[in-house]
Amino acid sequence: MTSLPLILLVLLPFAGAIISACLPNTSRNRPAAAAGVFTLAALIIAISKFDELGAGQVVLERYEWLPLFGLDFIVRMDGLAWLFSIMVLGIGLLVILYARYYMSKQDPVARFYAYMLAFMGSMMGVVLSGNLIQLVVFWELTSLTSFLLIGYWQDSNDARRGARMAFTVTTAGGLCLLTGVLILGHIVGSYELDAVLAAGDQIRAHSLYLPALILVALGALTKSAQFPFHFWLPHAMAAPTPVSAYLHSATMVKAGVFLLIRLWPALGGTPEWTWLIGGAGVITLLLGSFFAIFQNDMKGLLAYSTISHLGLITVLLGIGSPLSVVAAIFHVMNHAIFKASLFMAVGIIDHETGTRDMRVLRGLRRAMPVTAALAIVASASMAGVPLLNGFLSKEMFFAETAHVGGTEDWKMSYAAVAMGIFSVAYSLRFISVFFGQLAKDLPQEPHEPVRWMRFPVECLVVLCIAVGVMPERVVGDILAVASSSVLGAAMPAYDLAIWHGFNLALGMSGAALVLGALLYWVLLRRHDLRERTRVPVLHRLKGAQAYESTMLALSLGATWIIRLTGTRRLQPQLLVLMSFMIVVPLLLVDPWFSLPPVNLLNIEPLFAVLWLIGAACAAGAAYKAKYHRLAALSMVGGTGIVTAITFVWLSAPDLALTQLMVETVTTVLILLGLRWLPPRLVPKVLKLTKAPPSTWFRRSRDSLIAVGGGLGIAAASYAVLMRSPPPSIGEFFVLRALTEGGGSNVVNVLLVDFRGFDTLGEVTVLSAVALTVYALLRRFRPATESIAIPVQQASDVDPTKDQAPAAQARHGYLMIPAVYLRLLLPVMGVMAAYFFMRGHNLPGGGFVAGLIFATALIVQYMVAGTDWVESHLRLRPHRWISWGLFCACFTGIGAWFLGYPFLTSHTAHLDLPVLGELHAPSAFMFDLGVFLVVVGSTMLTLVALAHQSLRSHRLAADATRVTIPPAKEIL
Amino acid sequence: MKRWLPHPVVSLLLCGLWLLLNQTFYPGHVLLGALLGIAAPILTRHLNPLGYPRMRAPVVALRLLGFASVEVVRSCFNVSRVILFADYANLKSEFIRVPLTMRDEYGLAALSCLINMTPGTVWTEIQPDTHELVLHVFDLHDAAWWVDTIQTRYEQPLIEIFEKKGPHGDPA
Amino acid sequence: MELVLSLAIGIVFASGIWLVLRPRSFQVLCGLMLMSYAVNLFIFAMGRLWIDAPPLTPAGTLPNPAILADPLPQALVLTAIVIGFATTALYLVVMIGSRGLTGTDHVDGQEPDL
Amino acid sequence: MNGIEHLPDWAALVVSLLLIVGASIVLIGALGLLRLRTFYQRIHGPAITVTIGAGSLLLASMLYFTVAQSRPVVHEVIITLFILLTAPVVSMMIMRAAVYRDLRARRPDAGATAGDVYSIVDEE
Amino acid sequence: MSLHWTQHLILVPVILPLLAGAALVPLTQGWHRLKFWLSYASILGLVANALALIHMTDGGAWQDGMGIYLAANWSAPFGIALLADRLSSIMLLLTALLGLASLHFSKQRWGRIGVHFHALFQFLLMGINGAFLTHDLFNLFVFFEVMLAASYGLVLHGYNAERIRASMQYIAINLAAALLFLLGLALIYATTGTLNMADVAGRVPLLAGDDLALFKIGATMMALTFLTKSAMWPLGFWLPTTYAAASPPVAAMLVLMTKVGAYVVLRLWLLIFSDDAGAAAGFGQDALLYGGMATIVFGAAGMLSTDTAGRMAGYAAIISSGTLLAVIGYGQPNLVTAGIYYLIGSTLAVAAFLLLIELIDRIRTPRSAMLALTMEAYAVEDAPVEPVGRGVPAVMAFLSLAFAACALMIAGLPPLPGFIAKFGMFHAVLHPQVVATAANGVMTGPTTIPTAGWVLIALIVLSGLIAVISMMRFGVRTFWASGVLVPPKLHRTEVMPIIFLLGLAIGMTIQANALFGYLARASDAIHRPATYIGRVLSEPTLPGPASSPAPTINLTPEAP
Amino acid sequence: MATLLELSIGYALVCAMAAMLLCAIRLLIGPSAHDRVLALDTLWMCGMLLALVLGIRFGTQIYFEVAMLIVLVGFVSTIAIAKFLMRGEIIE
Ligand code: NA
Ligand code: NA
Repeated sequence: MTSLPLILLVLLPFAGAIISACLPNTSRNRPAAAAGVFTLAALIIAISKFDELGAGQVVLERYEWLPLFGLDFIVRMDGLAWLFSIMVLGIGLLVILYARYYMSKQDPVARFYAYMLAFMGSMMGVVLSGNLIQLVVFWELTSLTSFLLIGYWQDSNDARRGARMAFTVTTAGGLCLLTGVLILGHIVGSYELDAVLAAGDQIRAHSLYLPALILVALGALTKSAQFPFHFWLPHAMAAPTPVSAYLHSATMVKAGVFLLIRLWPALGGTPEWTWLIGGAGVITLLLGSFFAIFQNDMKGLLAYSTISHLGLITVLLGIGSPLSVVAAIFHVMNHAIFKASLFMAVGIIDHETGTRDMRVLRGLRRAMPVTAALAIVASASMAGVPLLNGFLSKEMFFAETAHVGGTEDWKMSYAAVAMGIFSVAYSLRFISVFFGQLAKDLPQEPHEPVRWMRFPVECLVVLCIAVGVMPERVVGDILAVASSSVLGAAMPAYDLAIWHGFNLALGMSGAALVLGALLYWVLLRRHDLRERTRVPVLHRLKGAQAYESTMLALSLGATWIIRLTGTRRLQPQLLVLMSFMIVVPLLLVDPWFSLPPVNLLNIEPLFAVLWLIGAACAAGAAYKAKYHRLAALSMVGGTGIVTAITFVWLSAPDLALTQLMVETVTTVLILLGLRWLPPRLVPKVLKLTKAPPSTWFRRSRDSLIAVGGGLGIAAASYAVLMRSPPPSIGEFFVLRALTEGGGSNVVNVLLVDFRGFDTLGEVTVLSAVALTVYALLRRFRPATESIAIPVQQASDVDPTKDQAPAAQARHGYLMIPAVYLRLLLPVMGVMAAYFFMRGHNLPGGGFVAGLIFATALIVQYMVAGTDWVESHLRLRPHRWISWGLFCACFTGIGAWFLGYPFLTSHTAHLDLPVLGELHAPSAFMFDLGVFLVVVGSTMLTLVALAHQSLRSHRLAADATRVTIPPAKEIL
Repeated sequence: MKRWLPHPVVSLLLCGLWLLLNQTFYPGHVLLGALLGIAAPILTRHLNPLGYPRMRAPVVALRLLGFASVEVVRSCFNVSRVILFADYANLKSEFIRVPLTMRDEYGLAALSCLINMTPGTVWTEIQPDTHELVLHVFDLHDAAWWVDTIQTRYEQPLIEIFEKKGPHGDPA
Repeated sequence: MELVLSLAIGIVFASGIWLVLRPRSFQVLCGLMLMSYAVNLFIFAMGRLWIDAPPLTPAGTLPNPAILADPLPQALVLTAIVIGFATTALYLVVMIGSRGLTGTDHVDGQEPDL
Repeated sequence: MNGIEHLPDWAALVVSLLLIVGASIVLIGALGLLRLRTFYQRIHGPAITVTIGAGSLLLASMLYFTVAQSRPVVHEVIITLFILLTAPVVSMMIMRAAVYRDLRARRPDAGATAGDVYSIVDEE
Repeated sequence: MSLHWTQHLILVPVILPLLAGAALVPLTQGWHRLKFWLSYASILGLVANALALIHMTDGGAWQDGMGIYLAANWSAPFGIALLADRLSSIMLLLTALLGLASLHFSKQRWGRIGVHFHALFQFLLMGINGAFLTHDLFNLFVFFEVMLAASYGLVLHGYNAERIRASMQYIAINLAAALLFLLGLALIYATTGTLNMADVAGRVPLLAGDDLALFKIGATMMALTFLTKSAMWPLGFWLPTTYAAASPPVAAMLVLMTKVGAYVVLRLWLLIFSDDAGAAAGFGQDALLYGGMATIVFGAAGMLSTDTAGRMAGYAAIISSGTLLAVIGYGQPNLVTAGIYYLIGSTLAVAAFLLLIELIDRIRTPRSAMLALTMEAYAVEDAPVEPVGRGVPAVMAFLSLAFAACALMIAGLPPLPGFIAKFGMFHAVLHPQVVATAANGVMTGPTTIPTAGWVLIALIVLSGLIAVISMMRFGVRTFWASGVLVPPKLHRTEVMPIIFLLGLAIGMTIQANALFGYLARASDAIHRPATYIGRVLSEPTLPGPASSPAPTINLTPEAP
Repeated sequence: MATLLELSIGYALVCAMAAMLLCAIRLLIGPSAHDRVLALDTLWMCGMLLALVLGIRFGTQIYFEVAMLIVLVGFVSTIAIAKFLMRGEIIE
């Protein structure tokens, strides 16, 4: 048995969880059995490990995890871990048994047990973690699994709310803990528990001690439901009672105090520690016990009582003397025992009577005597009645509080006694349900529960008594081993006896008992304790509400931030981008570049005039684009031709050709699209003459940015142009284009050879865009106003009104133009071939040729209409694209077969009889691919657009000629 | 022959265009030009339902071209003079109607080319119901003169060239 | 020449920025077109300005980079023009698609709240 | 400037003449486009640009290169051909568009009704 | 002498999808089955290829873990060089795997509606892969455009008003950004005279004065483009809208595209503005750091402010982008290692979440969503009778488990890789002196951590908390909203990709050490720019049809 | 004579440029859409002639190609706009 690895303690519960989760929803016994078996197995292993821990020994298993960060997965068991393991597994086993009878038939228990065991496994992970990061991992897992457990009855709003609250608080705490642990790791240089525990002095001396302490404390206090984070715990009572019995007695909330005990050697013993931990503990202990008195729900009472008892443990740890640590560990144990049994008792009452409301419940002793006896004993232990375990640790607590303030400061002792009084009072209130006449109007007829449902309670109560009567024999060794594993050499001498003689602690205990009973009596008789719905004085302290408001405020705040610093509109985004373009270089670049002096004599007047035109057109387009689209389009075209002329002037004929072609095709494209835009009326027509101030502001702002951007780019280009160029790779291309690229047009050789890879991407862009356009337009739906036949065509003035497009070309006004334009088709085809063939040596190439070809075709569409052209010519643009891409790709891949990289150009030299030597460069094939793609893409785009008119004509014909009042033609 | 070279003149012209473009008589280019010249009309024949014109009466055509050239130059200087010196307020720019008898599309196209290339006149349209040409004249002095000139000097020769003997080309 | 071209690029770019910041999709389209002119000219200018020096190296001559324009920016501009053409087409189609589906030509696909 | 110095005088003279005439006509045409009163007058301005203006310049170019390169350079003919094929269509399309736009917009002073070929129908 | 065939593997990620796309273009909708399998085969090929590349780069087959492919056989600064190293290889693998999942997901529905989904998808892959591989600035621009052009089409896929509104924004912003890219590129060429990244890096130290200023401006312009793509605040407002609008498989791919921007920044900045860069060293690092931090804040606020799953995923992606940018700006090699790990994990998580959203939406009928909201707002108790747990059908169990896994990964909670990534980053910030090279990173004594480090840690922790709070809020409203849930019908092809992605994430956790080791080597390499400069520029071409063995140019030829 | 030729080339350039400027002014001031189309078409034509003269000035044929292309396709956008003005859509 001893040879079994420790890691099984962690793995077994998880394995059980998985098995349980896989069982069907309807099964009831099998999940419970599985859970029980796995837990029992783990428990037996855990118990068997006790012998190895005898004299402050530590059992350690190391598994490789993240060696890069010096992180091993360490399963580490010492006395403290053993004690907690037993609690987690032992009480877990009892709860599993109990839950088998508690959960109703409708509940899908497989899921319940799966959550339960997953939680158990996480708890075991926390307890057995040998390094702090691993601890945090399991810590967060307990938050997660407890969230699932609390929210198990997901239909209930309370359950959802409670689960969320618990999860948020404990996860937040967990993240604090993570940060704190990181700092500890930073200070110590290791995350391993042993190293951290050994480096206590180093930690406490470090400048980061306080942040680390606060962060770790936040983690522990949230988990243990300490003030001001206590509020989640009562809301977690929406969970099924077995969950409460488990989470809030032995496990979840104990994880917090476990952590404090665990890290006490590393962090404890400073005034900061005392103030922080002790302070929180004292407040919690008083508040919890006070609130508990005034609860009407039995579980609520237990919840606040739990808060208070955890406060007690926290205070003990805050005091931080070795003896108080021992007391804390002892109380952890005792509290787990009596609180678990109490929760289960409440569950039984709830289960058998259908209610937990103490205002309703009465005289249950008559209906369920055994349960009543058990519950009374357990609550007596909770109240600190002698001969029960609760008394022992509470007395140690009183002794410590008396000790801590010395002879002057009694505040702590007063607080302790007050807590004792309150706990007696609420314990009395708790047991009051068993006395008096049996209530009549209960939802169910109460009776004793089934045998095995009560069994866990009986076990625990027996333990209460056993520990209470003979503490040294029952838990002496355990406590000693656990305490010594924390305290090490500082282990104090103590005596676990029922009787220590008449001393101060005993006096405090007695006073608490008497005064507590008195307080209960007074409250009951004088203050209608049973009828109270809220806690006196302190009812304003609503943690849960504060939590909800905080969450709401966070949400609202976030929304506010997003509204303030974000936008969903396009204009502000472009505004940001454009202003960043100006501002960011101004901020980042230092020193700034200098501008060479302007020499006006260097200005070439003709070129200046050329750009006077270009700039005027650009500005004009900017001015006109809103209300006069066609004018703006023409002016953009003006800038375009000036650009083209600039290119040809400045030695870039290829660019000029391309620019011209693109200009033409773009114009056609936009004209095809313009028809679908709504008419926009000038403000004069709408009689809106004055723009509001906001408009003026916007315009000034935008023009400022426009001017800034323009100046910036002008300055940058001037600065570059006036500098001598750096040694550039450009020269290489000039030297090699002919000799090695096989073409005298360097730009073209660049495109198809040196940088053919770019061109391949470029044609892919074209293809992708064409496909997108096609896909989009297939499902295009015009706005209702634009379905109507254009004003121009509906007008009676024009005799063409009722002519079909083909008829217009046959004998309508297009008859004569058609003659010209049809003659042009073969001519343009030859021109396309010309520009294609010469591209490698002179300006031209596949792109320009493709556009010329496409233009020639689109002109035919303009002449005779879509229907006519397509009935006379089957152009399959998709195939053009596909073949083009293949052609380009395979030309590139062809080089592989010759042992060269993709796209390496080869030239076939053919010696033909009449024609002489012919050079057939592979680049030619590549360019052919470009040509095909360009034709295919352009045609696909243009034709897809053109088809929309056709469709809308059909629509308009169907829709009995929608006639929208002709507002105004677009100028 | 007819099947592979349906439009020899057009093919020849296109081949000529090719050689002119490449400014060479290199045999490879001649071959390529010939190929293009033959292929282009065949490939585009479906989109050209009228086919290609058969021009007759080359002498008439040359005479017409000569007359038109003189007219173009003359009109050009007239228009320039008007633009530079005339009093725009008294400029009489008007549309006139010219009844036409010619129906052949190529003939009409040639007419439109002549008219539009002559500064001072712009072809607007042929009114479908009356088959009258609507013309805009920049500086109109005598509408009748224009009607007469166009009908006799332009239309008649064009009818001779394009319309005299039966149909032309092969409609698709 | 340098000064003129720089100023020209600046003005065209500024017009483009102004338009890009406007609310109507057609304005944005024009703006993008103008901006791409400016950017293309800008890239082109990075190879400095050369007159009567197109980067052609006919057979039989010794290519001399010192007297020919830098071909690389030209090649880049060429690719940029093509890509700009494609994206303009796309924007146009999305623009009319948006107008069809949303009923407005506002860039946000909905009229601003007034 | 390549080769200008080597051009024979007669050729230089003729080329200069053609250039001067053609360029002047081009300018005059554009002036007409700017200065004339109505659109229907303005459309006649560019007409001289594309005929005599372009013709002279094309001739000049042809002559210049033929002489300068001592071989027949006649590919300017292509441009001429294209002009012949496109310029008439352009003018008639613009003209017709203008006429019917003005008629539809009922602009009596635009000039479309001059000569009483076209008339503006009043709306009922 | 000829090219070893393995060299061609570097090219395959670009060429294979291109060929597949070309084959897909002419296929009509009737062939959707064939289309799918063609597409699928291509992606499987990409996965295999990426694995092979990882093997080549990390297995010592290639010197310095770098494979260089000289397209068209032109030596480096002149032609276009593709470079596969550990970093690009892992990104290629991520792309292929994500593509596999997205494509698989689209089999049932999205691949069939509309046309050309598959072709555009392949082009998208080509663009992304090309952007990861290329070592040439202009070629990078081209591949960005390929990627964007395809993504425009894909975002519009399944055409509706919302998508087209989003596309308007997405396209306009990206077009404007592309112009900035070109401006920056032009300035870089104007000042350095080259486009090859390694060559640029080699020439930067020689820059001074005005040239340096202009170069920096150029770099800034380019950075603005990349940062727009990676959605740095305030340049990334387009992102949540676009994510929420796009169809799930497309949105999943968009997640990766966002990372491409950050990837390029990482690559370029480490190469060009390294410590060897003289006066330009470390340029803009602070801006990245603070920008990244602001982005985290913005993303976190966004997550908290929204109820829409799609937007939430968008903001999650923004948080992860911000984190990544801040990590790059922080400028510490071992932090970069963790950053890349984080990149991979968060990409998988957000992508899985985006795929999941569609399935979740099927249970979240408008009515149930409304009811869940009102119940919460008015604290309506909807189960007056004895609370009873509800049996969870397998479908719901799957959805909720998958959701929980996504939430944990996005929030960076244990035990999924989100946590390990975050821990790795914290660890790195807190242990600046440890260079994560060896498999056994020994921690040494404490050093002072700059305030920025603490702030970064705090922001990452808080953003994680906020992420988990909002994800939980969403999850509770979705899965625990009572009574109105109808377990939806899920198709196996829709479930598998999600399981696959989550499985990958879990695999990342299990193999964390191996992966971290790999990434540490990758990060180590990209922190040695000199190696890149040396290797790329000295990669020999093949003697042969096009180029002579060693290009020695006489820059001043005799005047004719 | 060479001087005369140079001068006349200069004159031709100035004239062509001035013509472009005048066209641009018409393009800007309109007033009607057809005015603008006409101006744009003439602008293209003048640009073509400018290229031609530049060709003479620099003695290269490169400019010729551009001029040729301007003539060949310049008309397309013009008739497209004209048709748009006439019919409201350019492909029916
Ligand atoms: Na080419
Ligand atoms: Na005329």
